[in-house]
Amino acid sequence: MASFLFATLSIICIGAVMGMILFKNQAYSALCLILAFICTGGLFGLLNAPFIAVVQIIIYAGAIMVLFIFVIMMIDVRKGLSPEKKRWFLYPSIGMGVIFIGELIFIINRALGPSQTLASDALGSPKVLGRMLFTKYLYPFEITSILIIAALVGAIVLVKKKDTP
Amino acid sequence: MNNIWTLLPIVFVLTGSLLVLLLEVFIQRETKDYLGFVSLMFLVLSGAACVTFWNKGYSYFNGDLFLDKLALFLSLLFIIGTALIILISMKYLSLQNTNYGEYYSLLLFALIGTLIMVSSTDLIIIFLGLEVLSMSSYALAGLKRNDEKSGEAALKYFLLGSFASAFLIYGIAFLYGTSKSTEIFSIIDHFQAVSSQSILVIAGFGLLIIGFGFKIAVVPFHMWTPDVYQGSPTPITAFFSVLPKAAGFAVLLRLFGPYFGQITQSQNIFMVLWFLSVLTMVAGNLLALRQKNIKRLLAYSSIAHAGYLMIAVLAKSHYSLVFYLTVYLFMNIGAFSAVIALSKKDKEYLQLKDYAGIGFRYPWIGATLSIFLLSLAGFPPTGGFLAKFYVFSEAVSQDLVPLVVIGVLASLISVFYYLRVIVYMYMREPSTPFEIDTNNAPLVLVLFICLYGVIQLGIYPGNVLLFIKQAVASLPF
Amino acid sequence: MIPTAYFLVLSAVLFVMGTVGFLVKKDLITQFMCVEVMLNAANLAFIAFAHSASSLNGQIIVFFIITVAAAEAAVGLAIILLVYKQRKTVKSEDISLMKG
Amino acid sequence: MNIPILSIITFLPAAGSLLFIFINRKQKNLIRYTALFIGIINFILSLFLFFQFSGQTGDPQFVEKAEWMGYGIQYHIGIDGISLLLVLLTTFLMPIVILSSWNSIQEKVKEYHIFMLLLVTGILGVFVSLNLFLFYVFWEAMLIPMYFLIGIWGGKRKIYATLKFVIFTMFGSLLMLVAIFALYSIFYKTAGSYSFNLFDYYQLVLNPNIQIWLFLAFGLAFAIKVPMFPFHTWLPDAHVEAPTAGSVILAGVLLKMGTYGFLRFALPLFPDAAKKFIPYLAALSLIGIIYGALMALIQKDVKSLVAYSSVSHMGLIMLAVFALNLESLEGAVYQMLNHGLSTGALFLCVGILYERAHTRLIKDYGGVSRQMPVFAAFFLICMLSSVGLPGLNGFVGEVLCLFGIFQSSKLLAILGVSTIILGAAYLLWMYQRVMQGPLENKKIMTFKDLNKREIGFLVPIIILMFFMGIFPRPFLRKMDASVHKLLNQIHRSETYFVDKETAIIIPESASGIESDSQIKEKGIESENNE
Amino acid sequence: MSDIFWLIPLIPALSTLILAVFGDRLPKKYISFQACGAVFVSFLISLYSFIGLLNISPEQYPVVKNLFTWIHSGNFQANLSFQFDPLTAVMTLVVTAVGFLIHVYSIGYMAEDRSYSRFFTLMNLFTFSMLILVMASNIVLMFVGWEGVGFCSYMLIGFWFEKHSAANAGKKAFIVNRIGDAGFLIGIMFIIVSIGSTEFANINHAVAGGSLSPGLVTLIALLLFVGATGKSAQIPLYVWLPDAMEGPTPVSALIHAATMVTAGVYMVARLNVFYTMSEAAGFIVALIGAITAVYAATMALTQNDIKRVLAYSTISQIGYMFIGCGVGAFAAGIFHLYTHAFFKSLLFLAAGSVMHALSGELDMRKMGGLKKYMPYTYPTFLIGAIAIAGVPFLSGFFSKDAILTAAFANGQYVIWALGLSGAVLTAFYMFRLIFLTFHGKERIQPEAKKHLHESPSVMTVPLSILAFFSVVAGYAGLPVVLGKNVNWFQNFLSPLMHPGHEAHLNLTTEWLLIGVSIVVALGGIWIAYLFYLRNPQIPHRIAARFPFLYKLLVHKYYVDEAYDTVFVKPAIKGSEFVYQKFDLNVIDGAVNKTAAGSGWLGKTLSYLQTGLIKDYALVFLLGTIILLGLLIF
Repeated sequence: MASFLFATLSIICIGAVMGMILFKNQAYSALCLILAFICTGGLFGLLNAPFIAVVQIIIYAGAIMVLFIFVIMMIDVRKGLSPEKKRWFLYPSIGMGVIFIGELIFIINRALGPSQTLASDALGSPKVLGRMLFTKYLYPFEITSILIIAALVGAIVLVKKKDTP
Repeated sequence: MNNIWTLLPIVFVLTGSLLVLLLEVFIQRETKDYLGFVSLMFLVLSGAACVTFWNKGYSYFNGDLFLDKLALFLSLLFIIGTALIILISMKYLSLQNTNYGEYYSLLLFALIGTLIMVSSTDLIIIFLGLEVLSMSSYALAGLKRNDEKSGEAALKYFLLGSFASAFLIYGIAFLYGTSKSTEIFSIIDHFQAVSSQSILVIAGFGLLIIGFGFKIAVVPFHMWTPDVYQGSPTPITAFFSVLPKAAGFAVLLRLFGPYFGQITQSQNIFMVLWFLSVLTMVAGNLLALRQKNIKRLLAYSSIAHAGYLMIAVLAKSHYSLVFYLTVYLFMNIGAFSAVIALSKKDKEYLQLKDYAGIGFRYPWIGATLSIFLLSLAGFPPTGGFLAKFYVFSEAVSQDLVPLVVIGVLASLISVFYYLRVIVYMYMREPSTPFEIDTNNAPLVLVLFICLYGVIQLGIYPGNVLLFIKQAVASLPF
Repeated sequence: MIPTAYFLVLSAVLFVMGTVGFLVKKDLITQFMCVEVMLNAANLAFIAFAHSASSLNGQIIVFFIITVAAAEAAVGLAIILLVYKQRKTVKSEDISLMKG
Repeated sequence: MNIPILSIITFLPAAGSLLFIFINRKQKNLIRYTALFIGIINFILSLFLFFQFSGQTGDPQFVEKAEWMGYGIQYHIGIDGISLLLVLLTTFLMPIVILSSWNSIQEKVKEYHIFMLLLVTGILGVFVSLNLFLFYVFWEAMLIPMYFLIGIWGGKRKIYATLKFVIFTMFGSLLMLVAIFALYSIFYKTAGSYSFNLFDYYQLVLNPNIQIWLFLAFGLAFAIKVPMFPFHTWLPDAHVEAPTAGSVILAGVLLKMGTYGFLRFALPLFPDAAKKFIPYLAALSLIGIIYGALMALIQKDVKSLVAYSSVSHMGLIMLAVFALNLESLEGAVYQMLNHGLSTGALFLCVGILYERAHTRLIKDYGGVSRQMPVFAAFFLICMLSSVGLPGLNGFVGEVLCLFGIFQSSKLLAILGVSTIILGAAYLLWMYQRVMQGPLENKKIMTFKDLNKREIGFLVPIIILMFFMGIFPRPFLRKMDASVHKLLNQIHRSETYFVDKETAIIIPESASGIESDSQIKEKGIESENNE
Repeated sequence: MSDIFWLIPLIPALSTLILAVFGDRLPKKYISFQACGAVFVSFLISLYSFIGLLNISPEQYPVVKNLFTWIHSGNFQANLSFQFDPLTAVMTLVVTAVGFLIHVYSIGYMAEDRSYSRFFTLMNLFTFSMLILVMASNIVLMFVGWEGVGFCSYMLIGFWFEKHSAANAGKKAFIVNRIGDAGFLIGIMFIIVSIGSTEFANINHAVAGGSLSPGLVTLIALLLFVGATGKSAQIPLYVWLPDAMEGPTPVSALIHAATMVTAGVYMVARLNVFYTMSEAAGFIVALIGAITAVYAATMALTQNDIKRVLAYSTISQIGYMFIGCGVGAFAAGIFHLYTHAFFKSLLFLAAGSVMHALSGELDMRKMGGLKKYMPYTYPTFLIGAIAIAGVPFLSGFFSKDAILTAAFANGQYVIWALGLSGAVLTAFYMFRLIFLTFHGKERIQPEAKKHLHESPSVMTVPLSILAFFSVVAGYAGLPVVLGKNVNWFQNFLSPLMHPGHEAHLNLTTEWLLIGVSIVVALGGIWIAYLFYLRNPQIPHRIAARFPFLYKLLVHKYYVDEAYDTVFVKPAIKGSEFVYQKFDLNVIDGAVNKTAAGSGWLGKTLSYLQTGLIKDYALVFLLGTIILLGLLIF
């Protein structure tokens, strides 16, 4: 069952990312990305991380991607896209991607090997995670608040209407 | 010692930052200088906190936030640097139409990011600190909203920066994968215990190098640097050229200090860093040779300096690294201040040919800029010389002679372009004379502080060096 | 059970696809999306490692990463909008005022 | 000695240059007089040095030592007989160059004198430093004012020339810096303590293989400065483009820093490597002698002619240095002074002409003697001093150099003697084309003979030329003990070898060399003294 | 004897200093008075010292006065010290006496020159240098004088420097001299290294004691002789002397006839021990001298410039002196030097008087028949010519004969024969000169004729005095055939001469040789008479008959041209070539190319900085791949 789910979700995920890359229309790409995020969320679920899976879907697929789509809507897509140049660029990029993935797989293979299996029973329940968040990970958590304020201030100052101070 | 006061330096800055935001909303004034002074006030408080914590060894959050001497020294350095940046920004903002109150706030957020980075040994905290720094930086880069170049700079910085962050976090994932922890020391300890997964650690470290290499602008991860430096508001460029770089090196110091100190199989990493250092020095200097824009030139020069700093990392010489960073802060901010001084309403003079003859038109600006450039080039008796001197000398004592030879030859190349600026300032006839606004007291103050710093550190670093040695001695290796 | 390595390989594939996508896509927004994919791949790796080690730290980290991604999205999209306002384009090839 | 006289002499010019901050740039003459005053005071102080200096010992005198930055970086200065004379030469030339630029520098007078004074401090610092760190600081720092002097007040291609000068020089000195680090590190590893002290390094017995690299690094820096044969190309450019005073200082003192470096550092620190390389270096020096002379022969530009003549003359000095015996080294040091005077004076003379005609091309002159008889006489004497006419200073140095070389290698000396023929050839030919012949150029007819100021700065040089030609003893006596000591240091390792092919023979026991035990005693004494 | 002789050179030095500093500000009268006076005082002191010398025994020679240590470094020590011995005495007397007369003569000759004070400054300086040369007690100080006279010669030849030819001639003289000096200097170094002392006394003692290997002695002797050939204008370095005639005539008389050019002979005599110890060296000296004597005489045959004829004659006569030195008859060589000083300076001064009369005309073809215009000059000139031609009872006869006899006595028949043939030529060209100048048709340019006049008495009186000495000077050294001790000159000098292989001829042979000499001298005169007075067509016919030979002689064997082609031009052309191709292209080029190369690299690298995000990311990724690859493999 797990294997089947893993296979399905990963194939959809890869396919969705592929779709995101291949679609010319940004809106379609965004939709594909949402799909991919949902699939990853599913995979998180497989890995005993239900809370994170939910967070993933809500924040990523729900919030962040909505932001994307808003922006896409604000931008005149046809105007924003001009005819393709530099097609040759594709091949070295893909070539390098292949090498890169080869390297990564080599590393993973050397380090873990296929035999090592999942043997965990630690379940990432909201309660446990919440406790950790406010004890062991309090400091990073506080930092994220600063991070968000900074990001907000930054985002607002960049796009706010008042052009001249 | 677990102590809530540990938070003080960061909290002061944070308070300042938030207060600035509030004041900006509630007090509407033509100039926002008062916000700068408020920020400065909080910086002073924060700095004072750092000073008083010296020798105390405070920590908080179960040691996640740990103000050892190195952290305190670097924090103080960053606070001074930010204060200097604020001083040079005041006039600039109103002249260049960038007068947003959020500017100071974002600057302080960025400072907080660096403070977080240097006062922790947990990779995830460092990462979060880096992101705080980055978020603020992205926004700061684009803050000249009516300048297309500024927007482009922000875009490039942001896209490539988040691209690099992904590599960084992926690297952290690898490290976490081996040791189940993101704490540097446990990663190292674990690495020694379980050698079967060492490849994962090495790859993780590799990705970390890439991630931080981006921040500190190491070739070939430097490509954003010139564009971002050129497009950003000049005080922000000064900020970029110093603080993120210094913070990045501080992390590398904490990361590779124990790594090089304890593990013998680090040959590959060592070799990679060696090549990166060489590439950075050589390419950075070569690229700077033909630059016509002073900010671009200084951008490439800062890349080259990253190369020299890498030598210090390779030589495991922490005090020389920190000393170099200290000197570098003063000379680079000084140089940018002089660049900023050459501006008037809505106009900056950034092309080299604009500099023709200003050495005699504005003798003080010319003289100070020359001294900063000479210091960057490493001429005695400036701090730049002493900084290079310590780095190279330590490297030679670690038998890194070929690296040092390449380093000195690269710095020879750098002499050419630094001197070329001076050539323009003193040896060319001015083509189109221009007037600049010289009534800029904070900037003059910064020029003199930096001048003093560069000369003092060059002739008698005495206590500063002493503090630095104490600071690095607090490292547990 | 599914070996950890599988998840890791999947995460690597996603990561590299994000990277390649970043390289080959022409518009800024999709490029940014690719970065999100890369972060997501990292998340997957964290969760997988956390699972294999029976540790929850990885999950917390992922939580932070998602926050970072959100923050990035805010700033990033603001910047993209800013550029679009200035230049009326989101095509990354058009954005090279500064070079050399 | 409670008064740190050596520090005062070294830093007085730099301190004086700070005075200029308070002087309005419009008051050009006040600036000039101030600079001149500082120069003269400094010269008088260094005369005091000269008379107080005891020629009995080769140890450094007027030593000042203070901790500076720790880790072996000390403020440690002192002079022995060799540096004494070079210090004296520098301070002697300083008022002269300031006088010489009285009229020719009309723009940016303030900056000019600031750089000039800083330059002098840099040069003096090089000669008095006994700590390698300090030495290097001065060695590099001195480049900056020179860079500005050439770059701001230079000729048409000044920027090219000044950048070439700085970068070429730095190329060598940076490699030397690496070698200094290596010495530092080796010292630490052997002695267990940090030191940049020259005398500590003298005690090191280095592995010959390491010596080779270190010697090459040091040697390259100094060879560029001298400049020896294949590294000379910066010199003509720098000389030609520099303002008169710059050329004078450049030829008069700066080049000596190279030879001084060989004497003080490269040879005594790495005797074994030095001996291995001496045949090649001697060959290069010899090539330099002949090559420089031949190039000088056909130069169309007066300054570049004198510049190439410097190459030739410095070649002779280097050859003498590499002969490594008492006579040759004393001759070399003496010839360094002579070259400083005579070439400096030649540049002054060319400068005087240039002030009047604003051309440096030989063909634009001719028959100047008729118009300027007094100048002709001065020019002639300077030229003859350079040619090495007996009775003038050049002869004493030249004959000692040649004799010293002769003692080491007859072949080299015989080839080296060609310098006296070629030297006469190019200089006389130049003199003929510039000063003699019919007066064809209308412009020259308007030339005025020397004014009081010009006579004022040439006469001291001329008098010194005669004095040094007729009474060289006081100078030779001052350096005698120091040269002895130096030779002992160089020959300490007792590994002499004979290279038959190149005919360089290192004497088994050069005369007057003390035995090893004596050196040790002296070394201990000097330790105790400090 | 008192040692005030050290003042001899210093008085002219002092005078030089005063004249040099004050120069033209002094009145002309005072200048002349001081300049001549200084030399005269020197002459008086020389005379006094000479008399003092006669009163002490030869064992006390030389009297040395050490002033101070000049250069001292290790093995190299040279003092400023003077010595006085017979050889010095002869030389100082000649220098000061002839010098004084020429100074006086110059008062008249240079009266109109605008650089009057410069002239006398240099003349005094020359006297000083020459006195240093002859009085130095060590070889280094001698070298000082040696170079000093060379310098004065340079300055005085180029005295009228506005003329290219004069400036050129001066330069040529100095450089050619320097070539010789280089050899001399090497010789000096060999001496110091092998003997360890620079003092003549020590050198002579050491060499005579046989402490040097014979090969080394020969080498040193030849090196020193190289210097002598330069200074004394012998083959192959004689080329500067004819050109030196560009200088004012008193200069030619003093420097290029009487004193400086004989310095080489003096030096060889001073260091005679080398040339007696090494037969080979002696032979080479004699051979060079003999060849030069003949060679220079042949060139004198066809010259039309009056001073050039005299110049070649000087070269030739110095050749005789070297024959004397080479065959071991140093006294004879010096004797000839001494007589030659009088008659050759007489000839020059008389020639100068002729020039003076003809407004500077030098070409004999534009003279002729001057006898009647110049009642004082003609007879003195004639006396000089007779003396040099070797006609009996005048000084030249005795000295030349002594040399030839010595050569014959030493068995050097070839050299003797060469000397003899030189003598014929000497007599011939001297009388050719006399006949063309003073006799025959007047060929004077009308312009010059207007100003034709006899010279003032300030010029003619020195002429007369010199003429007197030209007649009587020879009686100081009569040939041995007239009695054992009549050769006072030789006896006076003999304590200084290293006893070489004494050769004696019987009386008959000596008489025979004298007879041959007389015949030869008269024969030469007779041929000249035949050619230039009786039948002026003969020279033209001969020239037409042997055009090649004639051209060769007129062009002075093309030696100047050859030197120019072989040494000067290649040096300049080669240097030019090396400068353009090597110095600028290779050495400087390497430097500039390195710089340009770096710039090019920078430029090329900067093409990577396209400004495009994706390119940046591509490089980033490439870096990542390589980095990871390096790490994991």
